[in-house]
Amino acid sequence: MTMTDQVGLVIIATGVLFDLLGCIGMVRLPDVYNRLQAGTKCVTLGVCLILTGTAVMADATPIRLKAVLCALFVLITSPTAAHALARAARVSGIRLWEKSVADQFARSK
Amino acid sequence: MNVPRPSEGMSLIVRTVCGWVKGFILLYGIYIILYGHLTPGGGFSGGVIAAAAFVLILLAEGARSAEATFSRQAAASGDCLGVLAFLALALLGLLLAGTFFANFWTTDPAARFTLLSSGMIPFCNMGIGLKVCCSLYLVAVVLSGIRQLRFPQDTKGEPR
Amino acid sequence: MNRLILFVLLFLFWVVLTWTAVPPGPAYLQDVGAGLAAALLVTWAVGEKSGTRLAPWLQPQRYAWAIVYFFVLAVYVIKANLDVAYRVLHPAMPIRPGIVRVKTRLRQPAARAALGNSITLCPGTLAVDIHEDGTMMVHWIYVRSLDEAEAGRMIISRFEWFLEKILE
Amino acid sequence: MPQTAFALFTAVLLLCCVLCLYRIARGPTAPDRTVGIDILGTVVVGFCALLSLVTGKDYLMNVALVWALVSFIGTLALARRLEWQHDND
Repeated sequence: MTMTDQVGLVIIATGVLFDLLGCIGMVRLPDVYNRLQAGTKCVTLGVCLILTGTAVMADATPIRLKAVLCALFVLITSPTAAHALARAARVSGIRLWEKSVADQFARSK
Repeated sequence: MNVPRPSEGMSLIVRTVCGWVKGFILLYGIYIILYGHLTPGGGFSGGVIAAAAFVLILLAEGARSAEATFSRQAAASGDCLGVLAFLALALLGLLLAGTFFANFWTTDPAARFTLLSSGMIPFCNMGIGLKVCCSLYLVAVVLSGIRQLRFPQDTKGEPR
Repeated sequence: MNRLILFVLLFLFWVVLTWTAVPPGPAYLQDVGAGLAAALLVTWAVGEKSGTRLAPWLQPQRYAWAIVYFFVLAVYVIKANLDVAYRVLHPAMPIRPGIVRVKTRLRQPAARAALGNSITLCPGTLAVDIHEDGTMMVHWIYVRSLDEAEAGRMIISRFEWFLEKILE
Repeated sequence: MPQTAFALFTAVLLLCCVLCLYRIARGPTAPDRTVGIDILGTVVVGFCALLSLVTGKDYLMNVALVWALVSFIGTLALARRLEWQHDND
């Protein structure tokens, strides 16, 4: 087991750990917006770390390049999907958690 | 309340990100179609991905922008053209090599694992890909409930 | 101009996709030719005629700032994850959520989209909506200020400064 | 040693999938379920990457890319449907 393999394993382990944290947050937190926060942040970073670890550990160049491309794609699209979902939820009238302190939402146009 | 129409898009962030990624998705679909004989994939899956690019435009930028990018007329023509190209290749096989779907353009066996190493298969894949892309886009258009948006030749007033 | 930029980027993407494990031989010319044709087709199909100017793409300092921004963002993302981990694993769940309103001074759609995605990834905030005049609705997991200017200072100022240099 | 580590990673990712499925099955409102679907799609991308690393096949990275893409478009479609459903009622 070489040095790069060890580094890659550590990166992948961190990513998997963050994935798990995000999923726990998605189950524990009280309303859609909080769940979206925990889920999106942790799972995006987790998957990007898994893909980076794959790029570090893989022995074939195509796998590395595609892993980097995939990480970039997830990094761009995952927050966008979260934003679209949050907006759709708020527009369709899902209330915030009852202990929320503010709701200054106003619809555009 | 201001009712959004299907012809409008989603919020600014989604529209901008869609503008960034749509070309790459379409190119990725074409890559899957062209390399169908070397890697898993091929006409159908590549066509689905290419259609996904147009469906993304339909969702994020709205029906009007989708119509300007890829009109339903063009999609219908492409649909037919894909099938006809596929059939024409099959009939050419019948004419030139004696069997329906015969691979009449044989290439050098030494040049394996390159783009032009399998005769007519990539061209068949292109036909299937065009067909699948256009059909799935039309399916998405019909399902998205923008039937109110009329074809140019039968519209009387401003399209909804 | 817009189409030229798109074409170059698409062709680079194609080269990355068709990268082979072995050094490319003469058959690689087929791949390059197919890539040129496909990139042309895609540029024709989805490229927009107007919009982007070429000049900003040729200023190297923007790329330098983009790289710096990437690392700054990485630090914030890791902080955000530790923050979420703390809030999720704490038995009492110290959250105080709410949707607050902030105002950005960025004008370009690309800069606004990048700002929205950045604040979705940074600690405790999630972009919910953005209006024409630059008003953003942000869901904040632990609201510390309801004032528009102060919340703006806490949430978006740190990114605005970079994005103005990169994308405006 | 790497084999054990990969088995462990797979187990943890499966646990993540189960948590997402719990949210999809339980979630009181439609957006809750959609959040579950979105996160599940992103987790599966990581799964594909691990699989590609273990087997050394580069086409599994294609699967990961396509999965990320389709999950994104699916989430957008669901979000858009939620918006319309409210407005057309």
